[in-house]
Amino acid sequence: MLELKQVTAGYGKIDVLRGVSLEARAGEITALVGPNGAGKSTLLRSISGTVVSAAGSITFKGIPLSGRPPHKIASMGIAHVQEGRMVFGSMSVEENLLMGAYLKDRRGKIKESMAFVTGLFPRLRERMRQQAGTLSGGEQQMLALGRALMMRPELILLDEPSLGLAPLLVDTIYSSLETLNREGLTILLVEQNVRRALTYSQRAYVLENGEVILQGRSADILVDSAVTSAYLGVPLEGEDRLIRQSL
Amino acid sequence: MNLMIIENVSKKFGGIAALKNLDLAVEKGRILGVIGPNGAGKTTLINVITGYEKVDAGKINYDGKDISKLPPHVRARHGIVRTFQIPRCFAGLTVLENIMIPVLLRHSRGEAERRARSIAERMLLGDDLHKQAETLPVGGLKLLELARAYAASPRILLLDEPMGGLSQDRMEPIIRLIREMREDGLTIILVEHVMKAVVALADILAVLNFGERLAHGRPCDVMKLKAVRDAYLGEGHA
Amino acid sequence: QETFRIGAPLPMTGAGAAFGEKFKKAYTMAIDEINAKGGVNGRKLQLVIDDTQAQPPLAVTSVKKLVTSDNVVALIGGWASGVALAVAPLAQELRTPYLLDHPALDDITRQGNDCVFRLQPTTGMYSAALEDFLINVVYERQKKPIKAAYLYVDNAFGQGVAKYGIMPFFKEHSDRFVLGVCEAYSEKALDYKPLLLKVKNASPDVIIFTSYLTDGILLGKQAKEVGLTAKLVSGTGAGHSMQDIYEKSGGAVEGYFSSGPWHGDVTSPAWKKWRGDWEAKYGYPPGEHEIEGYVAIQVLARALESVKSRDVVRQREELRVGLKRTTMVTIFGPVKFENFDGYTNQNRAYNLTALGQWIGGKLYQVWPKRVAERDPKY
Amino acid sequence: MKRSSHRDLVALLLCLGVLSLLPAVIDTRRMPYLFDVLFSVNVAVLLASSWNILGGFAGQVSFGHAGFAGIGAYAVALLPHHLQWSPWLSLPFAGIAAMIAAILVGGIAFRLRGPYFALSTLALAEVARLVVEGWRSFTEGTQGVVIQQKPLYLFEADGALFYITSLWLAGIALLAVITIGQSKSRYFLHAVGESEEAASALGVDAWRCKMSALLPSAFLAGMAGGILALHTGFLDPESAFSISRSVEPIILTVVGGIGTALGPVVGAVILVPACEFLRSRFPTGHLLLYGVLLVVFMRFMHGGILGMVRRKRL
Amino acid sequence: MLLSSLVINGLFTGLIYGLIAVGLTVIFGVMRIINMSHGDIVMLGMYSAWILFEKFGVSPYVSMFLTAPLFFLLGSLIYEILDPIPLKRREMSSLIITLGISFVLATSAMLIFTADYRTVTLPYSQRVIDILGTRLGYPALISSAISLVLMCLFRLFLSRTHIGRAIRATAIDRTSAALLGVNVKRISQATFGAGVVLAGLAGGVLAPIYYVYPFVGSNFIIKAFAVVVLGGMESVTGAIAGGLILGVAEALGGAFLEHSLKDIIVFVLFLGVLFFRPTGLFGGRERNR
Ligand SMILES: Nc1ncnc2c1ncn2[C@@H]1O[C@H](COP(=O)(O)OP(=O)(O)OP(=O)(O)O)[C@@H](O)[C@H]1O
Ligand SMILES: Nc1ncnc2c1ncn2[C@@H]1O[C@H](COP(=O)(O)OP(=O)(O)OP(=O)(O)O)[C@@H](O)[C@H]1O
Ligand SMILES: [Mg+2]
Ligand SMILES: [Mg+2]
Repeated sequence: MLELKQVTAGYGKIDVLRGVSLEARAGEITALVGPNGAGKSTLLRSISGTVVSAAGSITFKGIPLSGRPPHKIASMGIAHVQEGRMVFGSMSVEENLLMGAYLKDRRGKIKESMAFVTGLFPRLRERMRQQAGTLSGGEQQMLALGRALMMRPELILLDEPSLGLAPLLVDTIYSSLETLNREGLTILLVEQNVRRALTYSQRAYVLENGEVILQGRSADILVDSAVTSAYLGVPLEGEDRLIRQSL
Repeated sequence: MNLMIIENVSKKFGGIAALKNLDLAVEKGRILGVIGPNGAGKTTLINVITGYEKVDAGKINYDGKDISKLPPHVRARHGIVRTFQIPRCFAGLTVLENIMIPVLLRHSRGEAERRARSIAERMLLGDDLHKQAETLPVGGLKLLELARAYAASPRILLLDEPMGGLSQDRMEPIIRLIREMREDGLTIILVEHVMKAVVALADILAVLNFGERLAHGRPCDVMKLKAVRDAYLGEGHA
Repeated sequence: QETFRIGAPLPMTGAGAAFGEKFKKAYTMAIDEINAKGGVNGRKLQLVIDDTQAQPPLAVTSVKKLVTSDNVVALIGGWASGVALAVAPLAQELRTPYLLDHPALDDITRQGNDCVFRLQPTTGMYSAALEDFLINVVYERQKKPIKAAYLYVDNAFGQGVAKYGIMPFFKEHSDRFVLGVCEAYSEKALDYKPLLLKVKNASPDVIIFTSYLTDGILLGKQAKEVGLTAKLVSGTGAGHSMQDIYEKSGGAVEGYFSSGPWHGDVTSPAWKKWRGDWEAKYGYPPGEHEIEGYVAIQVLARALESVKSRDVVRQREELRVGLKRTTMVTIFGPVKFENFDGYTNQNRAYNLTALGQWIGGKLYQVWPKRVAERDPKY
Repeated sequence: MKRSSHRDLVALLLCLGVLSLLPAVIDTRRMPYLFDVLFSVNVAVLLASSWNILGGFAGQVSFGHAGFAGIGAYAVALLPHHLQWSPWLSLPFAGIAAMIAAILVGGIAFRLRGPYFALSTLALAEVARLVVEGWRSFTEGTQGVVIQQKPLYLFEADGALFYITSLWLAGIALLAVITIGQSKSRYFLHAVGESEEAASALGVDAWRCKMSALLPSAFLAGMAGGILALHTGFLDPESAFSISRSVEPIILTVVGGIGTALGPVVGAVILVPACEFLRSRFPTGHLLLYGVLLVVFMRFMHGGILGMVRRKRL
Repeated sequence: MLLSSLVINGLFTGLIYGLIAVGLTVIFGVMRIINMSHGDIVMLGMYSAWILFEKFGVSPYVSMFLTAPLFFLLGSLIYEILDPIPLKRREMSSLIITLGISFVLATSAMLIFTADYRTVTLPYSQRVIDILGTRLGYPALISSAISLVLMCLFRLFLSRTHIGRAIRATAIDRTSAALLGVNVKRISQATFGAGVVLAGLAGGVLAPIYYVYPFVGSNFIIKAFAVVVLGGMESVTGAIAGGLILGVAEALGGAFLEHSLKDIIVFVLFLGVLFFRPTGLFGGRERNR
């Protein structure tokens, strides 16, 4: 569905991505992991058009995306949830959600989308009239995600969706993502919680220093011991025991 | 000995009670972990302790004195230093300059630069010293937030989700670093959703829910509680 | 030099630009006429305008440029009193004759500057005819103390009329007149109704305004709107004696009086001819500014006749002496610069003011009796 | 850093010294207009640098510098008016009066951020103007005050004296800018300008920090207003507090390069004579040309002249 | 009696202040551009009303809507100048650019229309209506009513329509808005156009009750700023409230203080409000996190 070939992109003169090729297949969840500063967010940005790629090609359903402004790309059915919860702070929660349905052909289904999103995040329903900027960090994250779902996208780019969310809620979100995915939503997921990302995705890419150093089926990568130690981290002393005790 | 005692603190926003008659205490040289569902009032707690929000009722005792009337910068000078959940770097300054700001309050420029450099090294920011802060990725910003707060010579450090967004290769050294800080006598209040870090760091754990204290005690005890699991952890959290 | 250059620091841009434009037209017309007749002593006159934006600090720079870089033989105009207050001492310092044709604040010719001349009456004189009318007609008819209200624009001109004209009058005649509401108002307000309501509330017999044009228009319109009436409403020249105030207020000032400088004998053939020439050239009837500007150039031209030397510094001194000696009669009335009552080089002949009244869209001179075109409607 | 600060200082003094000799070379009496324009440039540098301290270094964009300049001007005008002093002697009081006003302003306006701050300073300047207009018995109101330009001791109050005084005042302003630019407080100012919350979380007293920029800024603006009033010889509220006096330093600084010590100088040296040239050449149309100049300039050089010439931070 | 008259009168004038300020609010709120040429655009609005009235006898209350597209075009053109400037620089650069535009507009008007003062005198200019014992002229009444309607409509437009919400969203965060499918450049341009149209309309309602000359813009710019800040930038409701407060404060101040000092009341009130609500009456507040 989405295909990147040898994409080079960056800010000013500095290239952050250096010849990245990647594919997100229709109906799949594709995970993108890697250390801080690897260029994961930059990659998502170059897909959604907020960073202009310098070389290479990006195609969505066979249509080239390079050179298109972000709003055009959005109207093709690609939603991008940025890192850092960029909600419209001085607008109400409801208005934020309605903004998700800004595109003309999405406006017809506002009611259903709204019901779906508030079903997913009941907290948002309680806070419909609250100013988005006064929500707690996690609430804002829910709103950002909900707003993107209001777009009814075909492909959603998620930049660390679990950041700042309580564990219980992370579970909820991931199971909803799974459901959505089963209903046909294609997902490209950037996540620091590598174990979780690999568990829920079908395919995964590991990005380091702007290059793809590893790719394959998520399940395979999850059991690769080299990757496990580098990206999942060795358990800290006592950690295992504590966690086991607490469960 | 308790360094910070929060007594019966309440804070309302319109109809929403962000904190309700909250009692908490942190012992000197210990790490108090604070967890709780989103919107439970954790950030609000940090805001009232550091003076960014006024309490509606209750007392905040620090080192034997009530500080609830002092403005934020005075509290900071008394050693109560925080980080922000959403990083607030000085966008136009470099990483090094960002860290130098609090040091400059006490030292000459040369000395400040020296100290800032060494802090940056310890906080894994050594390669980014001369980058403009606004160009840092999320992970870098989190580190910068922490480094800057540490540079302000805190006696008690209030960390609002310092680990969120950090990759594994950084989280582990940072956890180690925070432990070292505690060993140097620093008191820490750690608000965090990354359970791995909470478990690894907290001496005492407090769980907030709807602005109230749901549980309090040793992490392993607290995390076993059904109420905590239902409200916060869920089942497969690790 | 083959020409006599005359420097005019004027507001060509900014809020006073309308006035700068009026004087520019007046000067140009007079100079063109003089030059068409061969100039003065065979030398043509040339006008050099510099924009002051009616800001004294800019005017100072302007004048220095006009005097030292453009080598003007005289300065003229200035429009606003504030600017003239800054220009006058500078003209004195640079020993360049400065002929004021409009700035009216008394203080300008009271500083003993022998290079500064003023053609027109001072603010203190504007209300003379009105005062005369108030005592001899209004009071005589009523025979009991008369309640008055006075509103004046808060700038140098308004303050001048208030301080040297209206207020001393009411103080002196406090047995016959009671001045109730007496206020300065800001010139650029959108809404004067609160002020007018306050006046209405005091129900005075006599209302006096000292206004420019725009504020005068709004005051007239809005007085109608709030239903403010009195036995006598009068302006003191400036805005209230300009044709525009009648037309642009939609006739709201019908019946208003206006006490101001005598604009010459408006019935004389010379005046009528000039008025015709002006309308032919510019397409609208001249008002006080146009007459003042036009006459000022004529006065300068007459005085320049006594200038013989070629060196501009000497010329200026000769011109100063020439102005001092000038006695002439213009369409605006007689001109002679005298020292009296603390004034220096002030045209005393203009100590004559007249009271006009707007009747049917025209300002008729109605008082004093000697110069009246018709009887006042009172 | 130490060495560079010495170098800047020496360069500045050298420039001032050389420029001070100008009246010895060119007779001011023969070319008062030239010296008037130079005086205007100096005052513009003074005012713009003063604005730059607050707007460029502390990130607090003020729309109210006319207020400080006006208060300074009135100090110069009223002290001699009421106490029969030499107006020259009252010149320092221009700065002091403005500084006193600044303490009041800071108390009110520093609660506000960004455009709210900017526009509240505009309002404060208006309040100052209205007070001066209303307090007639003390200030002569809208009628204005004439300032007798008595000579200063042995010197005559001529173009040379004004030129040199304004030159050195501008020099002092630059010195202040350079000092601040090379001191620690530069960092604090910048930090507070970017995020007050973050700065105070680290122990920086944002209010005092901003005040430490406002006070010198107000002092210098007061001096600018003072010397300008002295030069004009007449003062009225309309021109003393004219909004264009608030706007001019912003134009000069932004066009020259905001937040750089030389920005205001470059802006003033280019724009003031250009403006004067246009005004004297095209008495009616000059503002049109000036407007076009500004638009074209900023459209293509949005970083200011210095920003284009060299990309130097802070 | 006097008091009620003053208040009613102040409210009506306040509505006009509100309309003058709304355009400024919108442009500031969305673009973070302090449009220094706002007053001059009001001036153009007044001139166009005057011209159409003098030459073709069209009432300003009609012509203001006829010329609205031209003002939209003007606004879009001005935006074209500003658009290429990087966002970070825009705040200061746009200040200078719009100031330059202000000079250009005022001087052009002077060269075209001369510096003379002009007024529009409608056939019913002198007609007066009595509202609760307060006499109000027809033009003042109509102007205020139109202002109120326009502001309310615009407010509804911003809060109830998709485009309106997109305008506000763009104001807050351009990138996020773009990612939701908003063409931010077009929206910004349209918003600037709308702000300029509102200024032009303000000129239309002012024409019958005020006078116009090329530099008249400076007469209301400070007041307009005061209204914008008082209400809280970017809030239309705030602009309405700010205008009303200003109108009433002026009316009372003008009656109980000397008229020329009435503005002291206005500005002291203004500063007082800001002191307690640093982001204006209806301004948004960000929380600390
Ligand atoms: N606006 C910018 N200007 C210049 N450089 C930038 C900018 N944004 C990011 N970078 C640089 O690009 C590199 C990659 O950043 P990116 O945000 O894509 O990383 P990331 O993989 O998402 O990291 P994280 O996990 O911390 O979010 C970093 O080195 C960063 O410094
Ligand atoms: N200014 C405000 N106005 C209204 N509600 C507010 C305000 N500030 C906070 N709240 C509400 O108070 C509650 C507590 O917020 P707080 O930020 O303290 O939560 P938190 O525990 O830090 O959550 P998270 O883990 O998501 O960051 C939230 O429901 C939030 O919406
Ligand atoms: Mg990232
Ligand atoms: Mg929080």
